[in-house]
Amino acid sequence: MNFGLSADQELLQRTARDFLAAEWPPAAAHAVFDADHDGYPRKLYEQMAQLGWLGLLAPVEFGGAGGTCLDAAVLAEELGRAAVPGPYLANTLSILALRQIGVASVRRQWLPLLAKGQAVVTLAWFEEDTAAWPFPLKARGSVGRFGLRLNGTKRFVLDAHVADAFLVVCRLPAGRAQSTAIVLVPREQAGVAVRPMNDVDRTRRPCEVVLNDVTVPRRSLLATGGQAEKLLARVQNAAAVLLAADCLGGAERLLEMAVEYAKVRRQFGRPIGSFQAVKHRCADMVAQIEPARSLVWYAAHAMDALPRQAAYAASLAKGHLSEVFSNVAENALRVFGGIGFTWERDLHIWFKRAQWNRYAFGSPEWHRERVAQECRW
Amino acid sequence: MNFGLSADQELLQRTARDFLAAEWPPAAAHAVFDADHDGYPRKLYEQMAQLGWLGLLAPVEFGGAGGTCLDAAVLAEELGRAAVPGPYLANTLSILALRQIGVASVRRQWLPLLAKGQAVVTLAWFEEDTAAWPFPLKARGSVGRFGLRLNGTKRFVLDAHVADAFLVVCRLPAGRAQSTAIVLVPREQAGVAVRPMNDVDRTRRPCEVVLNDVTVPRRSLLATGGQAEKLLARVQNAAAVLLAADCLGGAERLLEMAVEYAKVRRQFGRPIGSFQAVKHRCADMVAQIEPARSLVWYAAHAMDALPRQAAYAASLAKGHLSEVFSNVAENALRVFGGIGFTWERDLHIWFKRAQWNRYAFGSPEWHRERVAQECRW
Amino acid sequence: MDLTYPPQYEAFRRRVRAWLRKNLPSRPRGLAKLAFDDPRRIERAKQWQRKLYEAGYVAMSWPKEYGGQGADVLTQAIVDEELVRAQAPPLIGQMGIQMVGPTLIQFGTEEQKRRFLPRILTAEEIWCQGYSEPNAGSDLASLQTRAELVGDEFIVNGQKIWTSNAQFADWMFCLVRTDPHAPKHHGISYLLIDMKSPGISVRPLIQMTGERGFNEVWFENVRVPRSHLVGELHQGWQVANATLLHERNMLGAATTTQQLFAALVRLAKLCTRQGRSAVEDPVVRQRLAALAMRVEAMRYHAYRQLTDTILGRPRGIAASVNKLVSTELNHDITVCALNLLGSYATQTSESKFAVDGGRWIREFMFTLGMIIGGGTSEIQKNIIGERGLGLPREPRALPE
Amino acid sequence: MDLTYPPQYEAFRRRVRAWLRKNLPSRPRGLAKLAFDDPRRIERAKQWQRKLYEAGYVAMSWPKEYGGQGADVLTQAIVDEELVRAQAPPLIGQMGIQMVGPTLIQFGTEEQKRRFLPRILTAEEIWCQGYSEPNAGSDLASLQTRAELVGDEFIVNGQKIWTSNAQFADWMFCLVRTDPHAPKHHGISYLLIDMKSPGISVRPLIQMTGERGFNEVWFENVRVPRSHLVGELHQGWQVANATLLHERNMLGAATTTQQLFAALVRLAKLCTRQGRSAVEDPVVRQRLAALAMRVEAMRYHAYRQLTDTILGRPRGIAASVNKLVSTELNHDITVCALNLLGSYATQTSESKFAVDGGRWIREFMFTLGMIIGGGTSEIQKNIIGERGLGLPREPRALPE
Repeated sequence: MNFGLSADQELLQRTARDFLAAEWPPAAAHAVFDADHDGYPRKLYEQMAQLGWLGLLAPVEFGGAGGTCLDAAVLAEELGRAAVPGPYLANTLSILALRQIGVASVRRQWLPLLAKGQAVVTLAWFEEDTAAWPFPLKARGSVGRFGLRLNGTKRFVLDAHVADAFLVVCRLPAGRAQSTAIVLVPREQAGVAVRPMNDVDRTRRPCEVVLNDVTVPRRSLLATGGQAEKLLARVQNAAAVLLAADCLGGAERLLEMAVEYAKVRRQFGRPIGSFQAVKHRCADMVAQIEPARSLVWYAAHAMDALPRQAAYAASLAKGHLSEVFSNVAENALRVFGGIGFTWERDLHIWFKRAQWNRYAFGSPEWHRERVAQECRW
Repeated sequence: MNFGLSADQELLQRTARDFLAAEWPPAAAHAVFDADHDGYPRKLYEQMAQLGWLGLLAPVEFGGAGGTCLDAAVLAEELGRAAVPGPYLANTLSILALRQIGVASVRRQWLPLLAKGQAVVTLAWFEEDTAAWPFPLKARGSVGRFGLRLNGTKRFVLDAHVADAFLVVCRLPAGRAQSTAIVLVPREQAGVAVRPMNDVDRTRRPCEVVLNDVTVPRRSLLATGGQAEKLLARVQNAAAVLLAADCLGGAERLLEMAVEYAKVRRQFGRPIGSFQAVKHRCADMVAQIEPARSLVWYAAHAMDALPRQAAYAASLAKGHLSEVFSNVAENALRVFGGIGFTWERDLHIWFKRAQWNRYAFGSPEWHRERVAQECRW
Repeated sequence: MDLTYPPQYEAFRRRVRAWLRKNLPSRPRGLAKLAFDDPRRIERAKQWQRKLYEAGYVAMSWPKEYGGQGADVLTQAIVDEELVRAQAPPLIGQMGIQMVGPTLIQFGTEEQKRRFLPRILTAEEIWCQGYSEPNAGSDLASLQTRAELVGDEFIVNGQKIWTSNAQFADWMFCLVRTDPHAPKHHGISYLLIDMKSPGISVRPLIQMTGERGFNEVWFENVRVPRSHLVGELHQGWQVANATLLHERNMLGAATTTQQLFAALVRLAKLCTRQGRSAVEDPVVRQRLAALAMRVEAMRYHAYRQLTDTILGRPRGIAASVNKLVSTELNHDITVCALNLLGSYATQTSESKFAVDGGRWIREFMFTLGMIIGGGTSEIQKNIIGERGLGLPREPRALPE
Repeated sequence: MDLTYPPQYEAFRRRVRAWLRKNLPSRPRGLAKLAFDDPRRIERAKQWQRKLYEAGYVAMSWPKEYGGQGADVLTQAIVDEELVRAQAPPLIGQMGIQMVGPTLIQFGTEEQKRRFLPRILTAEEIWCQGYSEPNAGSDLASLQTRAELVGDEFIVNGQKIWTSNAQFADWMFCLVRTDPHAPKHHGISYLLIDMKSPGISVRPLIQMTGERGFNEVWFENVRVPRSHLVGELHQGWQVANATLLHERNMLGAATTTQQLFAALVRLAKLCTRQGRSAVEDPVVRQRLAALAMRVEAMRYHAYRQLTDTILGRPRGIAASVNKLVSTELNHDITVCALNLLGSYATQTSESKFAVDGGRWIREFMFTLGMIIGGGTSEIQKNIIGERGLGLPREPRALPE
């Protein structure tokens, strides 16, 4: 019985917190909001790669750390706390996918690059109607003389504008039936068009990816059928857990900001934090965040060690934490009042991240229904 | 444009408030909770009859006041404010039903008695599965040589234990089909059995009424088919409006109690009402009650003058006000703290009335779905 | 109880509606892309107000001698309601019409009234409000902007914040401290300041929505003639408060909420869940109906208040209840919309994937701003608790 | 991260579970109808605690010399969890085991420990808590029950309220004011009072649920030997607080919530809506799942706290967060149940139409009582805000 982080995980947590406090201060996040660049801080990612964080989930043989999902969640919490933009989530999910599928040559090619932060690979997965798996795929491939030909429109593709390759999820004919397939498509392939989907949270860069008669060689087919579906389910769960951790980190940061402000801001001759209206609001945030943290740890641990509980726990965590983050964001704004409503203060960065986190990879409502299904209600 | 009470209605409101403050103080309501009697304060009802309140909705020719639904709502608010028990609601709904249906002799027999408070007539309407109309009736009648024969089990029959007659809602064969019917059944008829359904709100006395081969003459059939269904819809709406008004009165009373206590109760050297935790709670109650009052008036007015909006408005009012009353009850209890949790203080009387009001004649959820249907969503 | 209008008012309403149908400015695409404070937009907005004024629909209740018509409450309410219903652009001179105008009518000198009131109506002069300061937000009365009376002039020094429209306003009505030694509510005066005076500088603040609107305003030895004092010296707090309670647009606010809710219902019909319209989803229906109850309550609550105003009844804390309830309700409506939109909820107006032009995420943030601005929900609850219910104030903080 | 137990603990858990299966008292129908404080029920409850103690499952972490076993945190946690899981009756001597026992172990004299501790374990002596007073609820430190030291005795006068079990308790641990002139937290002492002392009178209070439980207790010149003072004179506040933070039953509270939630899910499967099980209704599923998230969070939160305790980490304000979150969550579970029951929600336990024996409306009220008792949610939020987050206290009220 030891429900908590290991010494290594606590070290990772401290290291990441200190590193990001120094290397990714709010001013850096502001720059991502203020200027029209691609939202991918390459220098920061180089450093993160050197620290071994980008390959946390990659196997050791490919230059990764062979870490656990809980390790990744610990890091994701810190990235959320610092509102780090860029393709961390996209790449981590691609690592999770690639390490289990495809031919060895694909793994050898891409996993080391991902672990070193030298490539961006992202899942071209969701479509017009949804950003959560499973759903009936419309994008389709066909097997022809020169390989696979892909057609379809993918939405909510993370960081596609800076991606080197996509893991395209589509359906393929399998005899008379249709099979789910995952296909590797390099960015520069003819017929691939990427358009940004501008989001209020500029630390996230979803895109639309249109595939118009894109042709790739047969070896690009990484997985099909049951294997592909099982893998995608696992990736969906991992995304839910990592986002839940991101929410936790963001909520903590907002609470700290609100408490700090409530101590120094004075009205009516007293710090506003001495008023119960403000004090109890802050206490409510604590009461929401503290138990929720354990849910994140549990969900990450379930991914690592309790496979039959993984989907249930991931939905509990994502469904709950994204609500907690939104609530905390709104409460923090109410503590700050007008000054929190400005572009130049830090708060709006996390406020908007909370909104994106809320709906990405399944809304709270979607995860609640999934919990009901997992419970066989 | 005059959205408010008439001078007469304001007089009725003041008169009722003063009268009930004198004649039905909390001690009287406590007595209903403490002792095992029938919850029908006959002396109070005699006085109310003399004041013309029991026949408010009865036609003038039968000794009533020929009043409007808004008049009745104004009175219902005061009865709620004073937590008056007994068959006011049951009788008023029966008056509404009787004044439109049946043979003249039945009206002549019962309406004057009801207006004078000399009889209790109650609708034996709902069954095991529901306490809101419409629903598929199980109780059934058949037409035989000696009249009508009725069988079935009715639940949530208000004040059946002191009723002189029931308006039984059942289905009757009509050719090959079935028709909804309303049948008058005297209490003493053979085959009628009444059992109390003990409720935490002892100001309300729902009962189960079992009809076992009960036979009544044909003239007891008061309405069938479309006429019966339309009437029941109207009675359901009236019940919703009267209960919404009752909720309004109860919520106001609880707010007053909480505010009064918050002014005199001292902790930490100050009246607790000076703490924002308590002050804002009280302000929240005001913010809930004030707009809600207008919804009650609107719903009553719709019953009187806007027939196409009546169902919509009744559901808005009952659905919303019953939530407001429950919320206010819980908030008032939190203002009082431990002392509000005792049997000997007044608060629990209204607290429990709020719970009963919440579910009677359609839960908030039921009314919300009905609003959706009325809006053709 | 009578929810109908007398025939002459119904006829008036029809006239207003017909006029609006004919005269409502179209929204040229080019203009929409201009910044909110671009001179071309300002000019057009002034034209619109002038046109509306010339048609007789601005501040009709003001006295005739200052450009009004001395119209009754109901007439004004009908105009307000129709303007919202037609989705007419908000009046650029609103601060003048709703705030400083009524104050001048009540407290101004004859000269002030003649000088300022007509130009407020025609939008010839635009006003902004100088109340809040960096250290005087919820605790407005602790404001520190100083005005020293030297001869026949006030010398003003200090800073205001959250000043809407300051970047193009011609005048500011402003609360300043004229007696720093008096108790804080008793040393404040109400001044009219020409925004072109030397020593004024304005810096726009960007809101979290990315839009401009608020400003910071600095005063450095700004000279204001004594004749621009409104009411008595040191009595500015009382002057400002007397008109804060005049909430004119009773039906307007409720109608705005109804329109927002109607847009939500349209959205629910448009969005799909599992191949069916979201409005058929029981979960969505429950949420919509729960909101409908609150929206309709505010609609009839507005009629009730209109009736009270017509009958000359005191309005008490009604303005605080309205502000608290309406802003929270409007925000809850936007939350429901975001949940309908799911992953599309956060797409901005620049995104071609945005639904309703990115309206809902913007309104979601904007409505939070409305909860905070003009007295936060907490301040309104203090007012309701203390002035409405007579609950005791908090103990004063001891000076440290 | 490891959610399994070492083999010896798993074996121990199996032993506890087996023992409970065999020894759990059956609930004879006749007894259930007796009042909660009927001597026959009390006697049975004492027998149960004694039996449990003899099996070695009561207060196992206490030192051996006073009847405990010096067991570790995990062992005690396992027993607590199994007792809740088996729905074992609560221990009648709980106040002694959880409150006064640990206090005596930390602050008591050797004589006090030997005299009192063993009899707490065996239920030979039942304890009640004399903290709250009519004018000292949330503001407990303002208590006024006076104890004057005269020679070797305290003379106690005053009144306590909300005293559970006072009608049959043998002893009371009691906070009394021994120095009325000291600042309020510094003039309080912690006394052990024999409930059979002359001058004590007890009046039961009926709760809104109709049940008895709390009492008022009056002291009129009650004599208490000085040897029954715990800790230093005037240091009673510190003595009481030191053990308030020992929250022993970490897994127990979470397990109770899980059981309540499991009962709710059973109810949802039982109830029907439009002819189908309510658990299939999307609205109900959303509500249940939202609760499940909070219930599971508390379950793993308890494991985390257990781990922290095993590792000897400071618990900070965890007890306040637990109290706040658990009681509000338990109440929300009952609200969900009432909504499932609809018109049957308010049927009492006496009604033959009640579902689950009228459990839910009773729990609905009872859980509200739990929110209020033992420090209201507001008091917990003050503690979290001030001690946890370091937010400043409210200014002191000036004496009037």
